[in-house]
Amino acid sequence: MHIMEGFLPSPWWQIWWILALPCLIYGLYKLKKIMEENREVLPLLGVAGGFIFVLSALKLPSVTGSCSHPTGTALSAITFGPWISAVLGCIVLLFQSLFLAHGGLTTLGANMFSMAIVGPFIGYYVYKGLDKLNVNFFINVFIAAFLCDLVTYCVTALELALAFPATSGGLIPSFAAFLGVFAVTQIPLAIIEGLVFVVIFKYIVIL
Amino acid sequence: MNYELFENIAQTSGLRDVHPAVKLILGLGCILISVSSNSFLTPVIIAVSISLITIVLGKIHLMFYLRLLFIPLGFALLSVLVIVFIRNSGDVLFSASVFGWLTLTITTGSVNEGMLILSRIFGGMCSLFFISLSTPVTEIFSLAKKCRLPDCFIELAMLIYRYIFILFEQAEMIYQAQVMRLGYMKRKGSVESFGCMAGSLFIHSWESGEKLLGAMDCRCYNGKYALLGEQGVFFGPALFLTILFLASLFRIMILSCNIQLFGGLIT
Amino acid sequence: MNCILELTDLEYHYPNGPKALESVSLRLMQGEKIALVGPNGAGKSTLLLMLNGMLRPDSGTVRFRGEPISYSRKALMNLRKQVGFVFQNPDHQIIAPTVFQDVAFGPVNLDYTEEETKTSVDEALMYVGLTEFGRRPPHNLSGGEKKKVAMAGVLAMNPDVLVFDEPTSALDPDSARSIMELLDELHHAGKSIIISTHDVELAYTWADRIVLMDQGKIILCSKPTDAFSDKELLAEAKLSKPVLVELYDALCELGMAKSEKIPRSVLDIVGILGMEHHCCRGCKAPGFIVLEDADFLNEDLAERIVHDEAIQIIGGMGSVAKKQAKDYGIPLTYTHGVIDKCLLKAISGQNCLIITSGGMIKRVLSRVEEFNAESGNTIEIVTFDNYLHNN
Amino acid sequence: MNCILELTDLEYHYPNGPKALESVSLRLMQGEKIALVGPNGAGKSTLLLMLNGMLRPDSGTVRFRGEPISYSRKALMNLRKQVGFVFQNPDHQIIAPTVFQDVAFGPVNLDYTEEETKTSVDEALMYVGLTEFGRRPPHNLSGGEKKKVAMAGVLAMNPDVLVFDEPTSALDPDSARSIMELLDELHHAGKSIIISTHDVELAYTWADRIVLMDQGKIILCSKPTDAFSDKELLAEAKLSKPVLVELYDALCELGMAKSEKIPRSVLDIVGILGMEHHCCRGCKAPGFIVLEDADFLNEDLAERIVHDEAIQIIGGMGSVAKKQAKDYGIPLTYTHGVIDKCLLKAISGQNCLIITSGGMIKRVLSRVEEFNAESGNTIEIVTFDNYLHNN
Repeated sequence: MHIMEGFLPSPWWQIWWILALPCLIYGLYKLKKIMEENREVLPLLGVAGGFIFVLSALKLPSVTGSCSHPTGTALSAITFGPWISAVLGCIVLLFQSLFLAHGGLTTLGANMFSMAIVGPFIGYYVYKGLDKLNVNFFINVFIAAFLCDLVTYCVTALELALAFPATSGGLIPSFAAFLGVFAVTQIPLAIIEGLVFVVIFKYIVIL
Repeated sequence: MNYELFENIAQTSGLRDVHPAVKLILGLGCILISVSSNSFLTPVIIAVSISLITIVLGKIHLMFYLRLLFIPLGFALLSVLVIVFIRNSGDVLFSASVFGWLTLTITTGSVNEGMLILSRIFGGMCSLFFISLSTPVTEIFSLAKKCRLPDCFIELAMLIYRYIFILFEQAEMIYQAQVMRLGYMKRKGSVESFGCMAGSLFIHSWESGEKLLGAMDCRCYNGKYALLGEQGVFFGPALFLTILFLASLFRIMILSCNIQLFGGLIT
Repeated sequence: MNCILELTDLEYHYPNGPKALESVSLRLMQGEKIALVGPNGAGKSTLLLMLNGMLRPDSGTVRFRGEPISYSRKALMNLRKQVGFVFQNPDHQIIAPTVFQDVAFGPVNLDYTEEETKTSVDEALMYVGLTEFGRRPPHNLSGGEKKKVAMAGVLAMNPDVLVFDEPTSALDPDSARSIMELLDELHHAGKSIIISTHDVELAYTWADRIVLMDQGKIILCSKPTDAFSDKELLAEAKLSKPVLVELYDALCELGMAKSEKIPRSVLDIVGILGMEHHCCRGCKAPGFIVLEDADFLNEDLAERIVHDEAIQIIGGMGSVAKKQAKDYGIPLTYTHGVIDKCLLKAISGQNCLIITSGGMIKRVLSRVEEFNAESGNTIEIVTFDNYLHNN
Repeated sequence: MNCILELTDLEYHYPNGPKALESVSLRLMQGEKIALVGPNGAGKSTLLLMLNGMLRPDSGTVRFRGEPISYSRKALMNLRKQVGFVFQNPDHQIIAPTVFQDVAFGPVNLDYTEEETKTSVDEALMYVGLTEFGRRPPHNLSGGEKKKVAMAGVLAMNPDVLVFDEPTSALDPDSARSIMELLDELHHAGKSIIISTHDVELAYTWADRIVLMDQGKIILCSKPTDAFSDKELLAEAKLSKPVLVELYDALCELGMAKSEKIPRSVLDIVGILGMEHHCCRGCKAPGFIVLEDADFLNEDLAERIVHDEAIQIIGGMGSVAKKQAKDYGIPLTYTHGVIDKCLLKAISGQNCLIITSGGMIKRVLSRVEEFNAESGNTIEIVTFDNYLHNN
């Protein structure tokens, strides 16, 4: 779920940019270090980024309405770790806003924070944690991808609620309202994304 | 599937030869004024004027552009609806009780705010469309390089850019092949089909990545990538007009900051 | 003959693109082989995608068995079951992790029972000669094998019309030949086939009708010999003449050939030159051609074939014949272009045996008859039974 | 002639795979054109990847200009600058978001200055005829254009040896022809070229030497006419004879041709048949061929060429000649296979003009001389200056 251009008023869009930037910069620092050790990683990251974009640009079956599509970031989180995912996610989000009008430039900070930072972090650590607990690989992938999506959606709702708290009751009712309105599309979407990733990983494992 | 990436249109835009910096200043300037505006008036003016620039100067089909405006509609309407119901202030215009426990109220203040947000979204989106439809990302790369963004960031972005198009074509082919063999016809199995496509695409991508590495090596890859090609000509009058345009919008924004649908200020 | 697919005045342009098709009209008859020929970007693939409703024309109608296509979900499903489409690049079509699963994709979507699915997949795999490949993952098959899997995937739905986009592109000559033979066999089994290609030589020898395309328009639709002798049209479509036509033209210009019949094969050229120079006919006693139905082949007959010294050349046509020959240990001299090659050998005095089956037997008879009539030769065809009696 | 690349007893197998190369030895001479021919999976690509050190053989040595390759990073970089490799699929090779950036990739990594980079990129783009494409993104180019960009990317590094993996695969005939002409031009400019292909006809007419490969082994390495007349070897490599060779064999078998020289073009066949039947020589007065150096072309000459009624056919060879002809408004009858086509026209009594430049002038002279000697014709070549004087 992307926040559209123009939706977040000042100072909120600036705040999210300021929160997202350090993560991006640290990600870039990490990326640079990895590339110095092993330059072969660049082409693979490039292709992975392309893959995430394309995946997110394809409309999922059976979810109608709105611009709902998989975030795809779970994939990079599991394979490359959360910091690199922040960089990849940032580039992909930028291209999404420019090529598909999904998201925007002022709201890029907020979208980055939810989709390229918090989501992948949760996905990654859940995946690592469950992996340690010897949970079945595919169930693990499902949960990680599902949570990655779900958390992204919750954070987005929170971002919206912070910018527009309810006149009566403040943050909580507003958060609930945004959460509820988008639940119709986002929860099925998260489940489907989880399933899709299971199929993808099944495919990869078989080959 | 039939996706139309804006990039392809930008490559043939009527504004292709204007220096990308001018276009970015115009687009970003409009976005910022739009977001900062306190009245719905300025964003609406921006939406209309920048759309005209995109359509007339950029030579974009009118019908195509109108269809684009539907993209933000779903998100915008839902979110604005929430705002209209939860941000009450001023006189009550409408109130109804649903399910017995939930009372939905609309007030002049909330309508004003909803209007404002909606207009900002359209002002912002139209400005974003302007950038997307007139400035190829290939030129933004050059600009980014001049702005001293880190090399590894730009290089990665360029590679992703290239692969977006390659993989898109493949995804489209695979999807078509599945449809021809009656995939996606029923809900049951659609997710499976989609997963299969994504998985197969992933394998393709991975192989491409490995081949790419070889191709780069074949051409003496030494850790260097970015190099600027020719740029659009820097056109002084265009910059002047842009700044004039932005300045007048800024003026309008300040003058119109108190204009609301139902009078009254947003606090 | 019935008209299976009929396109009338199709116009199409891709969103924000230039026109891809311009007033295109075409009829595909039951049991016909059509080749669309033209340079890249001529609109060949776009036209093919119209045939099974993947693209919807801006204007004009597509009729299937006389009925205009309705683009409802259900109608499309029915249409696509009957008009099978094989992609240029099998990598885009084959996506399941095993060959069996991939071929079963269509049948499963058609709600076949497990039993039916298995039968149709097995049949399709047998047809393309990959019976033992069912459990293998497709990604380490060769290019030709992948193409065959892609074909099997479509055949498993048992369509009436087969559409092939560049069936031989990127294949080595051997794989390309075996794909083209499969197409021939499917044709003999009664399917209507339409292919797109930019291989002029291939289209020239294979198709019943050639459709020349350029810049979204059909610039010619006629018999191969007519299509490829029009120099201006070929230049317009940026194609070159098939080598044999070029040679023939050069010979005509020099006064070395006069026959009205444009050659379609090496055999035809030899015939033309022979007629002209009165050298081929009569200077050697021609051999004869023995015809054997592969379905009646047995060990005893095979034994006799192998040891018969009067027969120098053995050709096998079709997958059944080749399989039989292999099983009974009959060494095949030719496995492709069999009729023409045997005729060539026959006129130079050698005796040939052709093993084939089904509809292809008729094909042999008619081709030999036609050749005799045209070239003035008298190559005899005898069935194997008669041959055995006479010896 | 110097030996540029020499492979001795190469053995290679992919990790976990079967043997891909088995005792492969091959020498590539300065200025030679070699074609590797064989079915898919014969090891052609593997062999090519050895040439610039992309793969390292399990055993055996690769020598470049007499020195064994060292696989250090720096040595490899130096090698790859001199041995340019063009991939089969340009999508795998084109990396950057614009044509200019992509072609500049090699030069930039070779630490050329910005000035040098720009010059070499411009030159390379001019060479392939894509000067105005610099700012375009590669994804909306056609297949042939992409291939040319990939070539330009390699040419910008100015290598001595060019390696092409399947240069014409998946291209339509027109694009394939223009790629092959580029190869010819590069060859005339002194580059050594090695290509892999499974297009028998292409290899037959283009190469100086044919290397037949099958199952990782080189099974034959000889002149095209020898390579493609060995029936058993061809069958082993699952290839078929080129059409012209097949025709020639049939004619020989029927006693209609006896010449010892196996034909490589339609012209050769016509020559052979003409010799045999004493019909082509003498029955018409042959025309002549006028040769004009494209570098000396000017408006005045162009004017005279266009209006000269004695010249019926005009052919242009090479990118310079074609560009000049276009600039001066000279209509070209032939733009490919020019010499042979003009010779064919000349023996049937028409006069031709060939516009070309550089090393290709010599090519025309030697080909005509060779043809005259072989066929007994007496086609005259005059330079344009002489032609003007005589008229």
